[in-house]
Amino acid sequence: MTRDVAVALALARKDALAELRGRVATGTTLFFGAIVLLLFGFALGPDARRLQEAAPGLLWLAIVFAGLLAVGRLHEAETEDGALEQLALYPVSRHALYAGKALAGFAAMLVLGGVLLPIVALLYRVDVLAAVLPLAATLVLGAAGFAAVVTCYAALTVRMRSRELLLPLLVLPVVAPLLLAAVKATVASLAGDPLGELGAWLALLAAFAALMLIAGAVTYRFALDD
Amino acid sequence: MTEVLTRVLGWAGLLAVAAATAYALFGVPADLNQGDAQRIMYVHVPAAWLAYLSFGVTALGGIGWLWKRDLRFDWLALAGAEIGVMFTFFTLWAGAMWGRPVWGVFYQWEDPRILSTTILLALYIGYLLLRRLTDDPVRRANRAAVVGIVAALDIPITHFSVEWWRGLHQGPTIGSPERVLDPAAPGQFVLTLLAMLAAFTIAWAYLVVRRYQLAAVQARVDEAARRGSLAAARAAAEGGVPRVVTE
Amino acid sequence: MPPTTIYVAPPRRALEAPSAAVARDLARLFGRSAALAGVSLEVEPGRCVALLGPNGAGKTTLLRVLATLLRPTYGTAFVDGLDVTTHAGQVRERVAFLSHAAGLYADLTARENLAFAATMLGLDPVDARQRVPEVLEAVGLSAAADRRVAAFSAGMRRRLALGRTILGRPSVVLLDEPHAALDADGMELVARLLAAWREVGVTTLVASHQADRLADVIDGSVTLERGLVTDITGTGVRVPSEPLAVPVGERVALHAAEARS
Amino acid sequence: MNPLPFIVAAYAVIVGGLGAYVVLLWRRLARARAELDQAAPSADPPRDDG
Repeated sequence: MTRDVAVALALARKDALAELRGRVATGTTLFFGAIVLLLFGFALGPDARRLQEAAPGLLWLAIVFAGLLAVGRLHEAETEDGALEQLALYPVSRHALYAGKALAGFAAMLVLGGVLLPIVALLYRVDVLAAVLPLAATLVLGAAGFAAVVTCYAALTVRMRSRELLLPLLVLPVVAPLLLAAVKATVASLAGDPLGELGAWLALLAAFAALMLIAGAVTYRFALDD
Repeated sequence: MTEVLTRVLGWAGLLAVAAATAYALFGVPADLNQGDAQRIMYVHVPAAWLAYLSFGVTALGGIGWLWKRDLRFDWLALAGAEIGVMFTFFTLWAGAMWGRPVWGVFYQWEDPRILSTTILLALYIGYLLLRRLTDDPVRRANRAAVVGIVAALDIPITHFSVEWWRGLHQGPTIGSPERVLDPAAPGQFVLTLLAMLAAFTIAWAYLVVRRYQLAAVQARVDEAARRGSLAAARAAAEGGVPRVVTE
Repeated sequence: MPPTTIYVAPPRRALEAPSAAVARDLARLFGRSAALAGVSLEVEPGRCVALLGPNGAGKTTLLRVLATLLRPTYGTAFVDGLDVTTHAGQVRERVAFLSHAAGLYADLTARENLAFAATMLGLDPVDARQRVPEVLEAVGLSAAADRRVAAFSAGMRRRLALGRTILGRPSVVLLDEPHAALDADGMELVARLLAAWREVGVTTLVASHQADRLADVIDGSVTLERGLVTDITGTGVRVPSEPLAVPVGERVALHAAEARS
Repeated sequence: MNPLPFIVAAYAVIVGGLGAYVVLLWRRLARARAELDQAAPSADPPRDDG
């Protein structure tokens, strides 16, 4: 068990280090997320009120799209020099590998959300400072659930030729409830939770994350080893 | 023997669906509130039930494969997914046909069921697509099982989220599909629905058996082809002198 | 002048089965093409055996099956008596595999790469701190230890990957074309490594299409052609003694008889 | 609104779809079985005529 924790942490730390050094994925996906947010603004027109109303949905769409690239990238990086093969060869439990990869994905999602949220605040003139705590809770739970699903599916598709297409296609329907709950929680947070429904949405996000983490941990070895 | 039973099942399904459909269309009287449109519910509800049943089969097939490593479970999972996608489409189609005259729209965003059913369709179309991308049976079964299990877990969460999304404090939509199963509904309506459910379930069972058989035969074709190419490779490698490959 | 001997830790666990590696009628198909068409061989523990043959003969596929990376389509493979498909986890505890690709992280330094591998291989952190510089020294990369692998030449990557195989304490080492991209010093390094492994009782299986490079260090060799064993020479490797489900053919049996006599 | 066209459309697509799927399954099954009959002999050992 302690060995599993050490393995998971080492793997996540390695991914973080490589990301910080390389800065390819983080930089690109952040830029991609920002561009998406800007384009949503164009698509919806200059009406400030409409943008404010749409902001939570657009924020989470941007997080989901950019997050697919960021978390998928963590597995893709392993294939560049055949590292995934070595990873599969280490005498470590597949649960630990999943935990490490999911942890790295979770961290990437947090960075993504942490950067895109202020961008939304600036672009769409949304006051996020008043609701920092509930927004942070939403982001943390949403990021956990998202990373749990994408990590598992990325291992599944990483060796396939059409992975760039297949990964979003498989993941997006699965994370539909997460998107829904996260948007609703964000709306509730920003409005000061007038209906008292924030807790229910956060609970749903937590349930999603917990269920998908378990499913991912159980099935990851079948996704990783062919 | 199996073939005889399968045929009996097929005939039973055909007769049952024909009889129940005829009764649902011409026998049972129209609903007081919704009029004849209510008749669509008699195919809509069985389609939805069978879609869920199919995806249950897919999830169980996936679990069975990962557990027992027996490819027959994977064939069953495939049968469930393919037939489930068809019934999910039927569910949406019947829902749209019912929604237009009753609600005035084909696609009612406020209705949670329509949304979650659409997501369901997307989930399992992805599953079928994934299966097409590899022809190694073990690899395909592994990948499909992962997706089939995750998708099945996703169904209840999707259901709840969409239900709450419509409004946490709002009562059920008036004229919702439950109307036919309402205890207050006349017994004749309930009986018609139950008959349709039973008839379509028999037909469904026949489809599952046949689809499973198809997967089994295709697996044997693939296996024969693999054995053939292995024998050919050996013959070529042995300097053109064919070697006997015995089992 | 590099040192003439190299320290290699003895295997973590001694092999328990009478053979280090066994393949029985091993076949692997990719689509409709057979990379292995029915290979049967048995490698004795502690030996150094060369796997020879032209490109596309199935050498890499055989090594990958033994390393648990590829599932056999037909037949079985065992490492230390453990079936590679059903006991993959236990096989991984015994095997080190040098693949074509170095499997390194370009954004990490050589030292960080080895430190990561040490954690994954289950080395104690204190041991790892001592062992990693030792290994870097052994493969001649001490001077480049804190440079990122992205800046390494193909030969340096190969050395680092070789270093990873001695970082853990495997009982069976599978090397796929270890000489590729190496200079004269590097080739010397491979030779010394092979000698050191034999010294401590590690079984090595080396795939190469340059038989002459290995002539001095190997006990025996197997030649593969088009996915079948065509020749077995020397000691340490033979056709499995137990009867086979699918006979490989008299030709192999004949070679095996020659090898034994 | 007259629901009749919608009822017809709903039943036609579902009952028709089921029928079409059954026919499709039969044809795929027949083809696969024919393929199997064809493939099975080639899996047998090739004749050695010397």
